Amino acid sequence: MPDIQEITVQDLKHLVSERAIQGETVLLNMGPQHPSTHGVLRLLLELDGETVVNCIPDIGFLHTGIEKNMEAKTYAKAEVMSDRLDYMNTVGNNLAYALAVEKLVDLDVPARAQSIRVILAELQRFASHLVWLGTSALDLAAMSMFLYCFREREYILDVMEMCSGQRMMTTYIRPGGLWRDVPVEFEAAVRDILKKFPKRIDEYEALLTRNPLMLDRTYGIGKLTGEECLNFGVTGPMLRASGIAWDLRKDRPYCGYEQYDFKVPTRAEGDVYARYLVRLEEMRQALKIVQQALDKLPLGPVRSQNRKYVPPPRSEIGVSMEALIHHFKLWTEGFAASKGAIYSAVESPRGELGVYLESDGGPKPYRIHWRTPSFDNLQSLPAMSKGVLVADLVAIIGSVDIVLGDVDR
Amino acid sequence: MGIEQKLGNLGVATTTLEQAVAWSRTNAMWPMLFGLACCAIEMMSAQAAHYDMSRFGMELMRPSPRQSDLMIVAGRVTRKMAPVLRRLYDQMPEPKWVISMGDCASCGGVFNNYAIVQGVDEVVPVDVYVAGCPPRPEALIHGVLRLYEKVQAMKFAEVKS
Amino acid sequence: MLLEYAAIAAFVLVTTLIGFIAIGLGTIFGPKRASEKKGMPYESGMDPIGPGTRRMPVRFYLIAVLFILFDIETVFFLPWALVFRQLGLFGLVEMFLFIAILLVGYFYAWKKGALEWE
Amino acid sequence: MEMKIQPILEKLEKEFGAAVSEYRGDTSLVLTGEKIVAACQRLQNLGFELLSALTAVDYWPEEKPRFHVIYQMTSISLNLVLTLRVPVPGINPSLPTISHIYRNANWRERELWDMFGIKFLGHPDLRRILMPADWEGHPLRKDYPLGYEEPQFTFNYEEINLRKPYAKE
Repeated sequence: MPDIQEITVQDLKHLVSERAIQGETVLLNMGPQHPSTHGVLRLLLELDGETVVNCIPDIGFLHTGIEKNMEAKTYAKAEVMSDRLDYMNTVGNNLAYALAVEKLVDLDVPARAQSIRVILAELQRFASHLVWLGTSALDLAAMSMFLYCFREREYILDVMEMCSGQRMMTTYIRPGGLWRDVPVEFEAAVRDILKKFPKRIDEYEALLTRNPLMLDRTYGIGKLTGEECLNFGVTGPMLRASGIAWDLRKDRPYCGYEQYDFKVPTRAEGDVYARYLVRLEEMRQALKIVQQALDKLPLGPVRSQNRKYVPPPRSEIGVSMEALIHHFKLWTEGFAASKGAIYSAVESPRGELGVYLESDGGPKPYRIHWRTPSFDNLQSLPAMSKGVLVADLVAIIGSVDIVLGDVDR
Repeated sequence: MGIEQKLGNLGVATTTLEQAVAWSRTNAMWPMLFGLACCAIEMMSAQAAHYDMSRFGMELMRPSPRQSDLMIVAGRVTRKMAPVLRRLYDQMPEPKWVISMGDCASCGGVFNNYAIVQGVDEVVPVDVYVAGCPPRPEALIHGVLRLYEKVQAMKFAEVKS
Repeated sequence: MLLEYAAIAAFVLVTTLIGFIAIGLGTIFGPKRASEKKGMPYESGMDPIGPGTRRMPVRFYLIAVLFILFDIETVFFLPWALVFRQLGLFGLVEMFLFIAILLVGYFYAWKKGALEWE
Repeated sequence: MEMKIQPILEKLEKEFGAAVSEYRGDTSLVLTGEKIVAACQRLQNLGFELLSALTAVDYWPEEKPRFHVIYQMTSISLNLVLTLRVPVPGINPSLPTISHIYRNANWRERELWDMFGIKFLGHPDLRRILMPADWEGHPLRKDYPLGYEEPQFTFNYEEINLRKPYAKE
């Protein structure tokens, strides 16, 4: 490993402004190991005292080469990697991958599986917003929020563990439906959550929304207009906080989202406070969706009957020969997808999570590219942080809600 | 410690001193705030109220290596992050330990490719490996307790000067 | 009169003693394994850029001076609180006068914008 | 194929000689490298405000158009999605940059340079973004090895232990 490279200001000449070269401004690393960068993000800050003159993000410290690794695995095995991309929204990643494969091979999904997928995706959105609220309030010195939010998150992780046996990396949503049906106590647990959580969100609102400290630190800081957002490719709550109501669940519905009525919260200011309000409102809407999906949960199979692509349930293998053959073929060689390329996008808690999937007719994805929202949302950080105090930069990073597994893939 | 080399083995004197030192080390071992990927979220859950790692002396996650005794490598270590990890390990004051949390840190885990260091023991010497992807908070706390056993079993004579 | 001062002297003596013992034991008996990498300034894992001693903007100095000013003001409260009973009304009025003068200074600094960062 | 996209496709076909193709409901246009900047400018005026994704595919054994660079466009006002594909030759692949039209293309083009070695002419700051600065080779190319290391099981524990570079103190 290269030991200590002496970096002088000269070899960063083309990045930093003139004043840095004369030594007027200070070059400081808000580096990969920093409490407020929410992961291994390195920001090279050019500081004039406390004000940020220029902020140059340097990413790649968590680049895991997932896209290359997925090309070496069959469709069923590659899905395990999709959990590790955006580790705050693991169910959402599985959903994006499953929808992409289903679109590629034109696979049908039973109604019950679609409703359960919506329930789990919205619960995961709630959990992801909880971690965002906990950590970004922690950055603004509201220590108790972190403990409250993680207390609520445990309920959701219990539900995930109940369904799939794993708290975070569930891989529960498979192409063609679900791994297996939800256990009996699933509905009671989710009803319990639906009863408890609205009051908890009111608690957070009471703590933070009218809190003068929070208002001083977040109101009017890190402003982005709608056009700037779109030009930077920013999607998700940040875009909706700048006044553009673009939500894939509403505008390009998937998985049966058009049956549920929910509001897409938008604000006009586009600053850190507006993003806070939009995400908080989204948490409430997520509960509304889960409520409606749970009330109308249809009965029936959770896996498509199309044996060419979906392995048969284990009970059938002992009985029918075809099931055994399908089971054997699908788990050893995997199914061969037809030649072609598709792009399918899902609304993750951070924005548009798209999968570009190309297949050359073989059992392995020929090329899979994950359009991850945090990668583009982070590009707007330098524009937002011009002339801002370092303390406000911390609040802005919190409001962008980046997850480094999402950024670096 | 300096005294270890001078004292060597004085029977009952050093054993009581060893127990005192071990008691002080295991009841206030501050981990470094060093979360890389998914295991960091489970580490945060372990630190939060429900599993509460502070019951075992890990009250604070110190962001700077200067004030931390334990480095929990929580997540996958990439080729670009390895020199940074080594630098942080070097900058930690002397009695320091490393827990490699999760399969990605222990052996590269699911990712066997060009970007991931296959096991963090190529970068820093590791004391305890915690398995799981991500390991449950209880598994991490079990790993911490195993580390405490290792710290308590340390004799002065063995400490190199 | 001397007795009270003896109490304060003992208090000061014991606190400095504890401070020195705590740090002294560490430096005497602790192992010194300094290495060139350990001595590097910590910059969240990366190499620091440019020289260590860099020109600090004057605003930091301004904030430091303001802090010292009002910190010493609070130090004067301590002896006043000790002899509060004996001084009676005179002590009270005197102290409020003292605070008023410093408040004038505070408002002056505030309105001149010394507290703002820009 | 949504009907609203029909007029836009005609305009583009006429103006840039693009070949339209459709697969599973996604419409995609194949363009040549020179026309991509004008096409993006045109699309942005037509209402495609968001460049959703910018990626590439490496058809390695085929040398002539070895890479396909894919521009995934989304229109929020018209609620439409369109894909542009640009074939790029294998020997020093390069394309004009569109980071002045869509600013999020800046990092995405840097990522394509880092992962595929496709140069983008006129890009303000074309450096490696994901890999370490001194990394050789472009990992996402098909001829770049996956970097698979033999995992350590019990039967081959000793041999691997010899050549595994454990960190000394």
